[in-house]
Amino acid sequence: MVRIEFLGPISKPAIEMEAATLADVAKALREDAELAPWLENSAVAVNDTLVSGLETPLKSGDKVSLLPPVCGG
Amino acid sequence: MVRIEFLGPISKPAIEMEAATLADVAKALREDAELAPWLENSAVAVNDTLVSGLETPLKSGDKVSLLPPVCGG
Amino acid sequence: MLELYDGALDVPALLKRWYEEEAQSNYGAYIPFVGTVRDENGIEGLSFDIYEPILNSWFDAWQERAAERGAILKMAHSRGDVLTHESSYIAAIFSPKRRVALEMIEEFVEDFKASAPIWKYDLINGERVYADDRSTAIIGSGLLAGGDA
Amino acid sequence: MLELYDGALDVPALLKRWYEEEAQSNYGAYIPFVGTVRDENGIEGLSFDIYEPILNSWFDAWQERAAERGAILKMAHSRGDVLTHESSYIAAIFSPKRRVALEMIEEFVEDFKASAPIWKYDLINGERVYADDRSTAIIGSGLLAGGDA
Repeated sequence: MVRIEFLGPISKPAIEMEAATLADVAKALREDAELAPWLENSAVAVNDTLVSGLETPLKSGDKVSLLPPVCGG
Repeated sequence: MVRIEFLGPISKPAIEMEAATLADVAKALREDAELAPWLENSAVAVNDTLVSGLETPLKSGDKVSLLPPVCGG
Repeated sequence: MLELYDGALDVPALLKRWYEEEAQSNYGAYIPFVGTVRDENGIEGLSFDIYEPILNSWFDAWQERAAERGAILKMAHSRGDVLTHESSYIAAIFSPKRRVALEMIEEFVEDFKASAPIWKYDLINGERVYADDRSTAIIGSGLLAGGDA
Repeated sequence: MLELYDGALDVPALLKRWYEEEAQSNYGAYIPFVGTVRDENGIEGLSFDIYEPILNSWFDAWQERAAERGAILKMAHSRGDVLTHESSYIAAIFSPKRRVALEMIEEFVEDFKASAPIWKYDLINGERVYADDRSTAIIGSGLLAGGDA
Protein backbone atom coordinates (compact mmCIF):
# COMPACT_ATOMS: atom_id res chain seq x y z
CA MET A 1 0.00 0.00 0.00
CA VAL A 2 1.18 3.51 -0.78
CA ARG A 3 -0.16 6.58 1.01
CA ILE A 4 -1.37 9.60 -0.95
CA GLU A 5 -1.30 12.95 0.84
CA PHE A 6 -3.00 16.10 -0.39
CA LEU A 7 -1.20 19.20 0.80
CA GLY A 8 -2.28 22.76 1.50
CA PRO A 9 -5.59 23.89 0.07
CA ILE A 10 -6.59 20.54 -1.47
CA SER A 11 -8.03 19.72 1.96
CA LYS A 12 -8.74 16.07 1.33
CA PRO A 13 -7.79 13.35 3.80
CA ALA A 14 -4.92 11.05 2.90
CA ILE A 15 -5.81 7.80 1.14
CA GLU A 16 -4.04 4.49 0.71
CA MET A 17 -3.95 2.34 -2.40
CA GLU A 18 -2.05 -0.41 -4.18
CA ALA A 19 0.24 1.03 -6.85
CA ALA A 20 3.38 -0.22 -8.61
CA THR A 21 4.18 3.09 -10.29
CA LEU A 22 3.04 6.69 -10.19
CA ALA A 23 0.98 5.94 -13.31
CA ASP A 24 -1.23 3.68 -11.19
CA VAL A 25 -1.77 6.53 -8.74
CA ALA A 26 -2.59 8.92 -11.58
CA LYS A 27 -5.14 6.50 -13.00
CA ALA A 28 -6.89 6.11 -9.66
CA LEU A 29 -6.94 9.82 -8.80
CA ARG A 30 -8.37 10.74 -12.20
CA GLU A 31 -11.54 8.91 -11.25
CA ASP A 32 -12.23 11.61 -8.63
CA ALA A 33 -13.75 14.52 -10.56
CA GLU A 34 -13.16 16.94 -7.67
CA LEU A 35 -9.45 16.31 -7.91
CA ALA A 36 -9.19 17.10 -11.65
CA PRO A 37 -8.17 20.78 -11.29
CA TRP A 38 -5.63 19.90 -8.61
CA LEU A 39 -4.08 17.18 -10.76
CA GLU A 40 -3.58 19.81 -13.47
CA ASN A 41 -1.69 22.25 -11.28
CA SER A 42 -0.02 20.13 -8.59
CA ALA A 43 3.54 18.90 -8.40
CA VAL A 44 4.19 15.41 -7.06
CA ALA A 45 6.70 14.19 -4.50
CA VAL A 46 7.55 10.60 -3.61
CA ASN A 47 8.90 10.27 -0.08
CA ASP A 48 9.37 14.06 -0.02
CA THR A 49 11.39 14.29 -3.23
CA LEU A 50 9.79 15.96 -6.24
CA VAL A 51 9.48 13.59 -9.21
CA SER A 52 8.91 14.21 -12.89
CA GLY A 53 7.90 10.88 -14.48
CA LEU A 54 4.84 8.63 -14.22
CA GLU A 55 7.08 5.59 -14.54
CA THR A 56 8.46 6.33 -11.04
CA PRO A 57 8.27 2.96 -9.23
CA LEU A 58 6.48 2.72 -5.89
CA LYS A 59 6.76 0.17 -3.11
CA SER A 60 4.69 -0.53 -0.07
CA GLY A 61 5.08 2.22 2.54
CA ASP A 62 5.93 4.95 0.02
CA LYS A 63 4.37 8.37 0.46
CA VAL A 64 3.09 10.29 -2.55
CA SER A 65 2.36 13.99 -1.95
CA LEU A 66 0.43 16.39 -4.16
CA LEU A 67 1.68 19.99 -3.92
CA PRO A 68 -0.73 22.56 -5.34
CA PRO A 69 0.42 26.07 -6.42
CA VAL A 70 2.50 27.77 -3.75
CA CYS A 71 2.78 31.30 -2.42
CA GLY A 72 5.09 31.78 0.51
CA GLY A 73 6.26 35.08 1.91
CA MET B 1 37.80 85.38 -6.12
CA VAL B 2 36.68 81.79 -6.28
CA ARG B 3 37.55 79.23 -3.65
CA ILE B 4 39.02 75.86 -4.63
CA GLU B 5 38.53 72.99 -2.18
CA PHE B 6 40.36 69.67 -2.35
CA LEU B 7 38.26 66.87 -0.85
CA GLY B 8 39.12 63.59 0.81
CA PRO B 9 42.61 62.23 0.29
CA ILE B 10 43.97 65.15 -1.73
CA SER B 11 44.79 66.73 1.64
CA LYS B 12 45.68 70.16 0.37
CA PRO B 13 44.35 73.35 1.95
CA ALA B 14 41.76 75.33 0.03
CA ILE B 15 43.05 78.12 -2.19
CA GLU B 16 41.48 81.25 -3.67
CA MET B 17 42.03 82.64 -7.14
CA GLU B 18 40.57 84.90 -9.79
CA ALA B 19 38.77 82.87 -12.46
CA ALA B 20 36.05 83.65 -15.00
CA THR B 21 35.48 80.04 -16.05
CA LEU B 22 36.51 76.58 -14.95
CA ALA B 23 39.12 76.65 -17.72
CA ASP B 24 40.95 79.36 -15.77
CA VAL B 25 40.94 77.11 -12.69
CA ALA B 26 42.22 74.16 -14.74
CA LYS B 27 45.05 76.24 -16.14
CA ALA B 28 46.16 77.40 -12.69
CA LEU B 29 45.94 73.98 -11.06
CA ARG B 30 47.97 72.33 -13.84
CA GLU B 31 50.94 74.38 -12.74
CA ASP B 32 51.04 72.34 -9.51
CA ALA B 33 52.83 69.09 -10.43
CA GLU B 34 51.67 67.39 -7.25
CA LEU B 35 48.07 67.89 -8.31
CA ALA B 36 48.48 66.29 -11.75
CA PRO B 37 47.32 62.76 -10.80
CA TRP B 38 44.36 64.19 -8.88
CA LEU B 39 43.30 66.33 -11.84
CA GLU B 40 43.23 63.15 -13.93
CA ASN B 41 40.90 61.24 -11.65
CA SER B 42 38.83 63.87 -9.86
CA ALA B 43 35.32 65.06 -10.62
CA VAL B 44 34.53 68.73 -10.23
CA ALA B 45 31.63 70.47 -8.52
CA VAL B 46 30.73 74.14 -8.62
CA ASN B 47 28.75 75.21 -5.57
CA ASP B 48 28.19 71.54 -4.75
CA THR B 49 26.79 70.58 -8.14
CA LEU B 50 28.87 68.31 -10.38
CA VAL B 51 29.79 69.98 -13.67
CA SER B 52 31.01 68.57 -16.97
CA GLY B 53 32.38 71.48 -19.03
CA LEU B 54 35.40 73.76 -18.72
CA GLU B 55 33.34 76.62 -20.10
CA THR B 56 31.33 76.65 -16.85
CA PRO B 57 31.26 80.34 -15.82
CA LEU B 58 32.42 81.34 -12.35
CA LYS B 59 31.70 84.44 -10.30
CA SER B 60 33.19 85.83 -7.15
CA GLY B 61 32.25 83.72 -4.13
CA ASP B 62 31.81 80.50 -6.09
CA LYS B 63 33.16 77.29 -4.62
CA VAL B 64 34.93 74.76 -6.83
CA SER B 65 35.42 71.29 -5.31
CA LEU B 66 37.66 68.49 -6.54
CA LEU B 67 36.29 65.02 -5.76
CA PRO B 68 38.85 62.23 -6.09
CA PRO B 69 37.83 58.55 -6.57
CA VAL B 70 35.25 57.45 -4.01
CA CYS B 71 34.64 54.29 -2.03
CA GLY B 72 31.82 54.46 0.46
CA GLY B 73 30.34 51.54 2.31
CA MET C 1 19.15 28.32 9.87
CA LEU C 2 15.50 27.81 8.82
CA GLU C 3 13.13 28.88 11.56
CA LEU C 4 9.35 28.48 11.59
CA TYR C 5 7.11 30.35 14.00
CA ASP C 6 3.43 30.22 14.84
CA GLY C 7 2.06 33.65 13.91
CA ALA C 8 3.91 36.87 13.13
CA LEU C 9 7.69 37.19 13.23
CA ASP C 10 9.54 39.40 15.71
CA VAL C 11 11.51 41.12 12.97
CA PRO C 12 13.83 43.35 15.06
CA ALA C 13 14.75 40.42 17.31
CA LEU C 14 15.51 38.11 14.37
CA LEU C 15 17.53 40.73 12.46
CA LYS C 16 19.51 41.46 15.62
CA ARG C 17 20.15 37.84 16.56
CA TRP C 18 21.27 36.89 13.04
CA TYR C 19 23.55 39.92 12.84
CA GLU C 20 25.12 39.05 16.17
CA GLU C 21 25.46 35.36 15.29
CA GLU C 22 27.67 36.32 12.34
CA ALA C 23 29.37 39.34 13.88
CA GLN C 24 32.76 37.61 13.98
CA SER C 25 32.37 35.55 10.78
CA ASN C 26 34.02 38.18 8.59
CA TYR C 27 31.14 38.62 6.17
CA GLY C 28 31.17 42.02 4.49
CA ALA C 29 27.52 42.10 3.41
CA TYR C 30 24.31 41.18 5.23
CA ILE C 31 21.05 41.57 3.31
CA PRO C 32 17.79 40.59 4.93
CA PHE C 33 14.56 40.63 2.92
CA VAL C 34 11.54 41.25 5.17
CA GLY C 35 8.04 40.49 3.91
CA THR C 36 5.14 42.24 5.63
CA VAL C 37 1.42 41.61 5.13
CA ARG C 38 -0.12 44.53 3.26
CA ASP C 39 -3.54 45.89 4.10
CA GLU C 40 -5.27 45.46 0.76
CA ASN C 41 -8.46 43.98 -0.66
CA GLY C 42 -10.09 44.23 2.75
CA ILE C 43 -8.22 41.26 4.21
CA GLU C 44 -7.68 40.93 7.95
CA GLY C 45 -4.41 39.14 7.33
CA LEU C 46 -2.91 36.07 5.71
CA SER C 47 -2.57 32.51 6.88
CA PHE C 48 0.06 29.96 5.87
CA ASP C 49 0.38 26.19 5.61
CA ILE C 50 3.90 24.79 5.33
CA TYR C 51 5.03 21.33 4.30
CA GLU C 52 8.21 21.11 6.30
CA PRO C 53 10.01 18.06 4.85
CA ILE C 54 10.23 19.54 1.36
CA LEU C 55 10.79 23.08 2.63
CA ASN C 56 13.78 21.79 4.58
CA SER C 57 15.30 19.97 1.61
CA TRP C 58 14.67 23.00 -0.64
CA PHE C 59 16.40 25.23 1.91
CA ASP C 60 19.31 22.81 2.37
CA ALA C 61 19.91 22.77 -1.39
CA TRP C 62 20.04 26.57 -1.37
CA GLN C 63 22.40 26.57 1.59
CA GLU C 64 24.76 24.39 -0.45
CA ARG C 65 24.54 26.78 -3.42
CA ALA C 66 25.34 29.67 -1.10
CA ALA C 67 28.28 27.80 0.43
CA GLU C 68 29.79 27.38 -3.03
CA ARG C 69 30.00 31.17 -3.17
CA GLY C 70 31.24 31.58 0.40
CA ALA C 71 27.85 32.78 1.64
CA ILE C 72 25.23 31.58 4.09
CA LEU C 73 21.46 31.92 4.17
CA LYS C 74 19.04 32.28 7.06
CA MET C 75 15.28 32.22 6.81
CA ALA C 76 12.27 32.56 9.06
CA HIS C 77 8.62 32.06 8.12
CA SER C 78 5.29 32.12 9.87
CA ARG C 79 2.80 29.28 10.20
CA GLY C 80 -0.88 30.08 10.64
CA ASP C 81 -2.31 33.58 10.89
CA VAL C 82 -0.40 36.82 10.39
CA LEU C 83 -2.37 40.07 10.51
CA THR C 84 -1.95 43.09 8.24
CA HIS C 85 1.18 45.16 9.02
CA GLU C 86 2.75 42.12 10.67
CA SER C 87 5.64 40.25 9.03
CA SER C 88 5.57 36.63 7.90
CA TYR C 89 8.88 36.14 6.12
CA ILE C 90 12.55 37.02 6.42
CA ALA C 91 15.25 35.70 4.13
CA ALA C 92 18.81 36.83 4.72
CA ILE C 93 22.18 36.32 3.13
CA PHE C 94 25.64 36.89 4.57
CA SER C 95 28.51 37.02 2.12
CA PRO C 96 32.09 38.23 2.02
CA LYS C 97 31.27 40.08 -1.20
CA ARG C 98 28.59 42.63 -1.97
CA ARG C 99 27.91 41.35 -5.50
CA VAL C 100 27.31 37.77 -4.38
CA ALA C 101 24.93 38.97 -1.67
CA LEU C 102 22.94 41.23 -4.01
CA GLU C 103 22.63 38.54 -6.67
CA MET C 104 21.82 35.64 -4.37
CA ILE C 105 19.21 37.38 -2.22
CA GLU C 106 17.24 38.10 -5.38
CA GLU C 107 17.61 34.58 -6.77
CA PHE C 108 16.77 33.06 -3.41
CA VAL C 109 13.65 35.14 -2.81
CA GLU C 110 12.37 34.57 -6.34
CA ASP C 111 12.91 30.81 -6.15
CA PHE C 112 11.29 30.81 -2.72
CA LYS C 113 8.20 32.38 -4.25
CA ALA C 114 8.14 29.85 -7.09
CA SER C 115 9.14 26.67 -5.29
CA ALA C 116 8.87 26.68 -1.51
CA PRO C 117 6.00 24.42 -0.36
CA ILE C 118 4.01 27.08 1.46
CA TRP C 119 0.37 27.87 0.83
CA LYS C 120 -1.17 31.25 1.43
CA TYR C 121 -4.73 32.09 2.40
CA ASP C 122 -6.45 35.44 2.75
CA LEU C 123 -8.19 35.96 6.09
CA ILE C 124 -11.60 37.39 5.24
CA ASN C 125 -14.33 37.54 7.88
CA GLY C 126 -12.32 35.07 9.89
CA GLU C 127 -12.28 32.52 7.04
CA ARG C 128 -9.21 31.20 5.19
CA VAL C 129 -9.55 31.69 1.43
CA TYR C 130 -6.82 30.10 -0.70
CA ALA C 131 -4.87 32.79 -2.57
CA ASP C 132 -5.01 30.90 -5.87
CA ASP C 133 -4.68 34.08 -7.95
CA ARG C 134 -1.26 34.82 -6.40
CA SER C 135 0.00 31.23 -6.28
CA THR C 136 2.49 29.63 -8.64
CA ALA C 137 2.41 26.01 -9.83
CA ILE C 138 5.71 24.33 -8.96
CA ILE C 139 7.76 23.42 -12.05
CA GLY C 140 6.68 20.00 -13.31
CA SER C 141 3.12 20.34 -12.05
CA GLY C 142 0.37 18.47 -13.89
CA LEU C 143 2.24 15.17 -13.96
CA LEU C 144 -0.77 13.19 -12.73
CA ALA C 145 -3.25 14.87 -15.09
CA GLY C 146 -1.76 14.10 -18.52
CA GLY C 147 -3.44 11.79 -21.01
CA ASP C 148 -0.21 9.89 -21.45
CA ALA C 149 -0.66 7.12 -18.88
CA MET D 1 16.37 59.63 6.06
CA LEU D 2 20.16 59.95 5.63
CA GLU D 3 21.96 59.56 8.94
CA LEU D 4 25.68 60.03 9.57
CA TYR D 5 27.39 58.78 12.70
CA ASP D 6 30.86 59.16 14.16
CA GLY D 7 32.30 55.64 14.27
CA ALA D 8 30.56 52.30 13.90
CA LEU D 9 26.81 51.92 13.37
CA ASP D 10 24.49 50.30 15.89
CA VAL D 11 23.01 47.97 13.28
CA PRO D 12 20.31 46.21 15.35
CA ALA D 13 19.06 49.55 16.68
CA LEU D 14 18.88 51.13 13.22
CA LEU D 15 17.21 48.13 11.60
CA LYS D 16 14.65 48.06 14.41
CA ARG D 17 13.93 51.78 14.40
CA TRP D 18 13.51 51.91 10.61
CA TYR D 19 11.24 48.86 10.67
CA GLU D 20 9.09 50.41 13.37
CA GLU D 21 9.00 53.82 11.66
CA GLU D 22 7.35 52.19 8.63
CA ALA D 23 5.33 49.52 10.46
CA GLN D 24 2.02 51.18 9.55
CA SER D 25 3.05 52.49 6.11
CA ASN D 26 1.77 49.40 4.28
CA TYR D 27 5.03 48.50 2.59
CA GLY D 28 5.23 44.81 1.74
CA ALA D 29 9.01 44.57 1.40
CA TYR D 30 11.86 45.94 3.53
CA ILE D 31 15.41 45.21 2.37
CA PRO D 32 18.35 46.58 4.31
CA PHE D 33 21.88 46.16 2.99
CA VAL D 34 24.42 46.12 5.83
CA GLY D 35 28.10 46.66 5.11
CA THR D 36 30.60 45.38 7.67
CA VAL D 37 34.37 45.97 7.75
CA ARG D 38 36.15 42.72 6.89
CA ASP D 39 39.33 41.65 8.61
CA GLU D 40 41.67 41.37 5.62
CA ASN D 41 45.09 42.56 4.53
CA GLY D 42 46.05 43.11 8.15
CA ILE D 43 44.01 46.28 8.55
CA GLU D 44 42.81 47.42 11.96
CA GLY D 45 39.75 48.96 10.38
CA LEU D 46 38.62 51.55 7.86
CA SER D 47 38.16 55.28 8.14
CA PHE D 48 35.83 57.50 6.13
CA ASP D 49 35.64 61.10 4.99
CA ILE D 50 32.28 62.34 3.78
CA TYR D 51 31.44 65.45 1.81
CA GLU D 52 27.95 66.05 3.08
CA PRO D 53 26.53 68.68 0.68
CA ILE D 54 26.92 66.46 -2.38
CA LEU D 55 26.04 63.28 -0.48
CA ASN D 56 22.78 64.92 0.55
CA SER D 57 21.87 66.00 -2.97
CA TRP D 58 22.83 62.56 -4.34
CA PHE D 59 20.60 60.92 -1.73
CA ASP D 60 17.72 63.32 -2.35
CA ALA D 61 17.81 62.52 -6.07
CA TRP D 62 17.60 58.80 -5.25
CA GLN D 63 14.73 59.42 -2.84
CA GLU D 64 12.84 61.04 -5.71
CA ARG D 65 13.54 58.07 -7.99
CA ALA D 66 12.27 55.74 -5.27
CA ALA D 67 9.14 57.84 -4.78
CA GLU D 68 8.28 57.46 -8.45
CA ARG D 69 8.03 53.73 -7.80
CA GLY D 70 6.15 54.09 -4.50
CA ALA D 71 9.22 53.26 -2.43
CA ILE D 72 11.39 55.03 0.15
CA LEU D 73 15.07 54.79 0.99
CA LYS D 74 16.91 55.12 4.29
CA MET D 75 20.64 55.21 4.72
CA ALA D 76 23.19 55.43 7.51
CA HIS D 77 26.95 55.79 7.17
CA SER D 78 29.91 56.17 9.48
CA ARG D 79 32.35 59.07 9.62
CA GLY D 80 35.87 58.45 10.90
CA ASP D 81 37.15 55.12 12.16
CA VAL D 82 35.29 51.81 12.05
CA LEU D 83 37.14 48.71 13.24
CA THR D 84 37.07 45.26 11.67
CA HIS D 85 33.81 43.36 12.28
CA GLU D 86 32.02 46.65 12.91
CA SER D 87 29.54 48.07 10.40
CA SER D 88 29.89 51.34 8.53
CA TYR D 89 26.97 51.37 6.09
CA ILE D 90 23.30 50.51 5.92
CA ALA D 91 21.08 51.24 2.93
CA ALA D 92 17.45 50.19 3.10
CA ILE D 93 14.44 50.27 0.83
CA PHE D 94 10.78 49.95 1.71
CA SER D 95 8.40 49.22 -1.15
CA PRO D 96 4.87 47.95 -1.63
CA LYS D 97 6.23 45.45 -4.16
CA ARG D 98 8.95 42.84 -3.85
CA ARG D 99 10.29 43.33 -7.39
CA VAL D 100 10.76 47.08 -6.99
CA ALA D 101 12.57 46.55 -3.69
CA LEU D 102 14.92 43.88 -5.06
CA GLU D 103 15.76 45.92 -8.14
CA MET D 104 16.22 49.26 -6.43
CA ILE D 105 18.33 48.10 -3.51
CA GLU D 106 20.84 46.74 -6.01
CA GLU D 107 20.81 49.86 -8.19
CA PHE D 108 21.04 52.10 -5.15
CA VAL D 109 23.95 50.27 -3.54
CA GLU D 110 25.88 50.07 -6.83
CA ASP D 111 25.38 53.76 -7.56
CA PHE D 112 26.35 54.55 -3.98
CA LYS D 113 29.65 52.74 -4.54
CA ALA D 114 30.28 54.59 -7.81
CA SER D 115 29.04 58.08 -6.96
CA ALA D 116 28.61 58.90 -3.28
CA PRO D 117 31.27 61.42 -2.15
CA ILE D 118 32.82 59.24 0.54
CA TRP D 119 36.51 58.41 0.79
CA LYS D 120 37.83 55.27 2.40
CA TYR D 121 41.14 54.74 4.17
CA ASP D 122 42.68 51.57 5.55
CA LEU D 123 43.75 51.85 9.17
CA ILE D 124 47.24 50.34 9.32
CA ASN D 125 49.44 50.82 12.38
CA GLY D 126 47.13 53.64 13.39
CA GLU D 127 47.68 55.50 10.10
CA ARG D 128 45.04 56.31 7.47
CA VAL D 129 46.05 55.00 4.04
CA TYR D 130 43.79 56.02 1.15
CA ALA D 131 42.16 52.94 -0.42
CA ASP D 132 42.94 54.05 -3.96
CA ASP D 133 42.93 50.49 -5.33
CA ARG D 134 39.27 50.06 -4.31
CA SER D 135 38.09 53.55 -5.21
CA THR D 136 36.13 54.56 -8.29
CA ALA D 137 36.50 57.81 -10.21
CA ILE D 138 33.16 59.61 -10.37
CA ILE D 139 31.73 59.77 -13.89
CA GLY D 140 33.12 62.84 -15.65
CA SER D 141 36.38 62.85 -13.72
CA GLY D 142 39.46 64.33 -15.37
CA LEU D 143 37.73 67.48 -16.53
CA LEU D 144 40.51 69.72 -15.22
CA ALA D 145 43.34 67.61 -16.67
CA GLY D 146 42.51 67.55 -20.38
CA GLY D 147 44.66 69.25 -22.99
CA ASP D 148 41.64 71.01 -24.43
CA ALA D 149 41.71 74.27 -22.47
